[in-house]
Amino acid sequence: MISDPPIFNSSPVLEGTDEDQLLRVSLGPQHPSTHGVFRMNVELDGETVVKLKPVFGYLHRNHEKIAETTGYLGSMPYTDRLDYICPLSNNWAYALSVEKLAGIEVPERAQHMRVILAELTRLVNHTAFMGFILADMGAWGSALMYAFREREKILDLFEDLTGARMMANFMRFGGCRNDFPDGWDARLRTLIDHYPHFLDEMEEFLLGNEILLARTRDVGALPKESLINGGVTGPMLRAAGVNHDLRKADPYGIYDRFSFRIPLGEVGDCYDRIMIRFLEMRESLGILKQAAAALPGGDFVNPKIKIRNFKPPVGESYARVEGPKGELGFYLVSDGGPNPYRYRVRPPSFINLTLLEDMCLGLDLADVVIILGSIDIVLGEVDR
Amino acid sequence: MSADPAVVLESLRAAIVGLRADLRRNPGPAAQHSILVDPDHLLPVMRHLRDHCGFDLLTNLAGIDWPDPKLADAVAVPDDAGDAAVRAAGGFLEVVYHLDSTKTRGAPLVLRARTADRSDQVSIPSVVGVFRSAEFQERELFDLFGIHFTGHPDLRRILMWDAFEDHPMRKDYVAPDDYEYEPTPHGDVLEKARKHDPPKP
Amino acid sequence: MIPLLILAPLILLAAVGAVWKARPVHAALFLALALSFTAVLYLALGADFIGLVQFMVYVGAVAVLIVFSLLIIHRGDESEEAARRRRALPLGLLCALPVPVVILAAVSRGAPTTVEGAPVLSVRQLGTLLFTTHAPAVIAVVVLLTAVMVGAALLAREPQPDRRP
Amino acid sequence: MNDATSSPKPPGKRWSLPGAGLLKGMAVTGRNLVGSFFTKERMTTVQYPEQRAPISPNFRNFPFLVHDGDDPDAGLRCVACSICEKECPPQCIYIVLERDAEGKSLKRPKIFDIDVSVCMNCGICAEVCPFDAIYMDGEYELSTGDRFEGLLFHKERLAKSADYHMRLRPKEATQVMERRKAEEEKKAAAAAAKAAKAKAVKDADANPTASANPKPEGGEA
Amino acid sequence: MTASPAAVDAAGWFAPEQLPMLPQRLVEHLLSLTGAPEVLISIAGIAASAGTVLLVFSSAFALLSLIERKVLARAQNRIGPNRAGWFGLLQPLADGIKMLTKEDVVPDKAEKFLHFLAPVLIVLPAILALGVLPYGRDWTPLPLEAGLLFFFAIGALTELSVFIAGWASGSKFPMLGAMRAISQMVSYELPLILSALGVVMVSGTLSLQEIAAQQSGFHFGFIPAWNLFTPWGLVAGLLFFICSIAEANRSPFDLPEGESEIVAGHMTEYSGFKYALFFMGEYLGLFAIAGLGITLFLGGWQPPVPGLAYVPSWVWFAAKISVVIFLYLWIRASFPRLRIDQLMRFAWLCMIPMALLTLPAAAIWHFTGRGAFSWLVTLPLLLVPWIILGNVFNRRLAPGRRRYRFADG
Repeated sequence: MISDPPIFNSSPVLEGTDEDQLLRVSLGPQHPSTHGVFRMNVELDGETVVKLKPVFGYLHRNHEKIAETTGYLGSMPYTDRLDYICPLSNNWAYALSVEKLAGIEVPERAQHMRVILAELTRLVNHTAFMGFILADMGAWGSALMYAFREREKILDLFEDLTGARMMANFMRFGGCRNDFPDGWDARLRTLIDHYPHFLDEMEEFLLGNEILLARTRDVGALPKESLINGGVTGPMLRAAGVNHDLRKADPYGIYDRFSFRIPLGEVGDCYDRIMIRFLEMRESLGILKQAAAALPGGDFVNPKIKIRNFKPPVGESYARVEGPKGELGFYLVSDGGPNPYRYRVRPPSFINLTLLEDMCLGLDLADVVIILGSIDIVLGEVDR
Repeated sequence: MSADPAVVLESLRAAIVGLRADLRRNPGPAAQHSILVDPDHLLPVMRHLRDHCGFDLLTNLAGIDWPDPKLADAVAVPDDAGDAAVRAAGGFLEVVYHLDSTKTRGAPLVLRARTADRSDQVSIPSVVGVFRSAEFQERELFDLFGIHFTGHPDLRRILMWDAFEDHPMRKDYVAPDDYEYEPTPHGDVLEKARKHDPPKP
Repeated sequence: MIPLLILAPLILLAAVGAVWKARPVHAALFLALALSFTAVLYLALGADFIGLVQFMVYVGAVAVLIVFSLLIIHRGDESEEAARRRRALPLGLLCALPVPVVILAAVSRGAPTTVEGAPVLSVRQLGTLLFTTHAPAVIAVVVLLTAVMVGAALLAREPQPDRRP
Repeated sequence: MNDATSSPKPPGKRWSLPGAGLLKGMAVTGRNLVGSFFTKERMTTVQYPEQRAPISPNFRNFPFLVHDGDDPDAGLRCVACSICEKECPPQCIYIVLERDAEGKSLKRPKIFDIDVSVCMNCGICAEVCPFDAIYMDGEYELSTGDRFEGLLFHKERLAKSADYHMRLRPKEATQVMERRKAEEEKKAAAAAAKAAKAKAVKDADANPTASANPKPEGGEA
Repeated sequence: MTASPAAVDAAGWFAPEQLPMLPQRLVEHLLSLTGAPEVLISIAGIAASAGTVLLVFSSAFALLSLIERKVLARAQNRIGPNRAGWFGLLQPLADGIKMLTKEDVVPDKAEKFLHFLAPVLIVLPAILALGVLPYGRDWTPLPLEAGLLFFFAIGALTELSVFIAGWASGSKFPMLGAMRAISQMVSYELPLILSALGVVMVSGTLSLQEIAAQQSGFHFGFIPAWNLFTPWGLVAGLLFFICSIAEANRSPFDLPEGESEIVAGHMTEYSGFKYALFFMGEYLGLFAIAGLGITLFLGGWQPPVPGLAYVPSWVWFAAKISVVIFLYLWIRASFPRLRIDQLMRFAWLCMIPMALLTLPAAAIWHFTGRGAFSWLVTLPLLLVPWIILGNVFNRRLAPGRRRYRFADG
């Protein structure tokens, strides 16, 4: 029986601080390391954080209202703009939800293509994360440039396949928009073989570094129960040791055919989160190898589904995908018309921020930056 | 405990005496059936689900605005057996909860709670006391739908700026066109589009 | 003599500034200015070692620490500070009265104003002197200083609540 | 859950030379520093104005209208059916059908504007167009000084020849060409068949008794 | 500097070895021809030698700002500025013009005069400190008898100026930056001076020319007799190098302007040429501290290899200072930043004890005959505590090994 969590009292000022000595600082919305237009009203006693209030809404464009006045297909390019670092996993989550809503089944080749693209997106996201977390710590962009050099190779693959490096708009209801161009899966295999060199180089650069150990050990750790209760999902949750990965917990696509493992940490501080993302990258490479090997022939989209005035039957559906940042879900309610009646996005970055204040209380301003970096938020998804 | 609503409903009825809740069938092929719970019983139901039924992760809160209840009952079909808490003629606001479990595998459990009507009685008890993850999501529903969550520690607008009055996600929301207007033909493209398929009432 | 004529009024001005200024930080900076001018005075008189040590110790350490403590307690309402200063003026003048009297007495009795004949010591000789003939005095000072250091550290360490989770 | 307690590098091992991790970090930057002079694979910088990175054939930027033959106005494939205008998510296409004097549609767009400041080059218009009239362009140097007129592409600027499309995307263009040729033949065959049937009916009128047509002709294809 | 020598050995002036003194001698020679009074000639001579130092080091500052960006770029697989001029050589000029033409914004809550004074006070000590370093065999612009003491005395002024910059800007981030800067500089000045003390003890003098001169000669023919190649000198040199990074506010210790946390620290409210002055102060301070490090531990202008006598001495000084500066750039490209309390703990718990240890080690090394035997005695005395201290420090910081389990259930 978990006792009720410390109900969030609106001003949890730490004991032992007199009011007038506080320094009120607003970190953001225009700040070098808030990963976008995100603002935190921080009250500091000297260097220690006494109170931290996140402020959202700077990038809010009411994506869900736009979806209610656009057709099902028209919303697909908008899902690229949710978490613009991993557009293909957003597309897949939306396509999965519409397929469940309309009962469409997906041919074999498309399922394999989707797994390949989702795991490539996970590599892109975690590689960029390594670069950003080091830049937040002040390593002047060296790790950032190595990470982006490798990320560009994957984005070139996306550009050849979908037409755009990031704004893929590639999944359709029942499969994908077009097939692999010739020579694409050969280049995919060379990328998979070459990627571990980059991972070894980054691990050598990152994990033994005493300064990094000092900066990330025991910073922003929370017990397992309050993380689960706070709705945290994704690498942050697994870093605390909770075995909850949707690819295994609620299998979708054809993940149950591939053998891969879920890395779990122990303490759940920033160091574990970095380490978990490293191990996840290695697992993704394993999945990619198996999926690329088992890629069947056949059509890449379900031919029976027509693109224009697509009207799913009345009903609702909630489908979710294990995105690189956590559980990305789409809840659709259809009233039989061409536009969805209600279109709700379950944003992992937004909900992972619920416990930001609990992690930062009592730590320094420099730790707040690292903790925010380790949560890995993208403002397109937080503000929708 | 498996996420099948029927089984969960039985365990809830056993645990909470005089529970007003019924099973709602999802007509679409997704077949994700849900349990409609009366707002007064929401907190005990949530506490029971978290402590005894193992649903410890509240992943998603979705708000839906139902101006006409018939459409709501078309999407979440009440089976006649249950003592359907049939609404009066007016519309209402609805909150859909998706509860997941980190211990057992499977799809999430779907719960629904409905307000009395769309204008003044729009309050639903806040579940932040039971699931801390609902805190920001409830603030978002308050901001975009106007559903008032009683017992929420810090109910403020989260996405819109504080001076904003209306609730944008309501079906009858009219977007203010007070921003400066750029004279591009795009303007009449919007008019043309509005003629093609006018937004539903 | 010329450097003395130039530097003395400067030191006086800086000292008055240090006393007169309402804002504590300005006062501290004027104090640092006064001390650095005295260091320049030592250098002008050829005592290199003393001048550099004076500059290093006073401006480098004392002034910085005063300023640092001011930075920590950066709340300070300067408004009623000026009023208090008005009331203290007569008392201050009264105490300052004997100083010009002593100076005038010394100058009228023809105290030597020049400085020749003072032994010019090189750093090496100074070092050997300090650690041979005056060794016990140096050791006493060292012990005293360490005691003061340890005392200050203990006093400053008010029980900080360890806030690390 | 098998607890394979293995981790690639046991960080914080029992006795480590302090500072060794830092030196390893410097070794990595050093290797990159030296490597950047030798292994070309590390240096990915493209000096833009002088060198240009080749765009991939599948790259899509703003759309363009395809016209057969060389006269952009006559050979335009677009029949102003405005399906793309309805399907475009941000509503940035604006089509006005050209009608002749007494209002009969000439199956040609009088005005075809794309507001490029709104278009997000998602490619849905190219996907839903049944007449292969609109495809995504590969040209990306479109900067202009004027925010309103400069970013509003009219029909003249959008129209490009079919062989430009062939040069831009050879594989896709050839498929389109074959499909159009196949339709041409089918339509020609249908027209021929219809013409033959009309001739046959005419013959029948000329000599009604000669050959009563055994079975009434179905609607033409 | 002696009065102007007779014209006959004027040929000597142009020898490569005497090149740095050339401007001073020319000015003095010309003035003496015009028959100006003696005092004026000596003042002009000093001004000329000061002018050479300023000219050389401001051009070196311009070059370093370009080379830093080039080296950082290459370490990150980029090319670095190559648009302005040939290979980017005009980039410093371009930066200078940009800085001059940028509008000089002064926040209204700032103390106007102090806000203006701070950048000047940052550049001043760096230039003064440059005057006292021995650049060649017999050329030191300001040959003081207590040169090292002068260097540290002037160095103490930078803390005051950083505080003025931070406090006078009036807004929050500079205040935080000033707090961090002072606490960092004060706590790293101590190990800096302590590690230099070993050299003073062994060479017995405070004058830098003496220290550099004493490090001549070679052991066993090829190891130069620099202070670095002694057991205590190795550790003291390393400590001095680390503390010099902290004094110059550079990479692992660039907390005062940690831009990912407090935007630009005490320099946030500055723009235009005042911002450029801050950078000039930082880079000249870097040259000064690197120059001092070379003089104390790497034998100033002593040649590293016995054979090359004809190479002028100041070339060796330039070569060594560029190697040390390259080390700074390399470190800047590869280390994240420390947190303020770790920084302080590292200074007080790790640097100062080690620095104190080098003093008895130097004494033991001196009294056991400075030969191979003394190596055997002093080296373990220094290395063992380093290992122990390092591991205790690491274990306290990074307790316990982390195990990661894999669940495929």
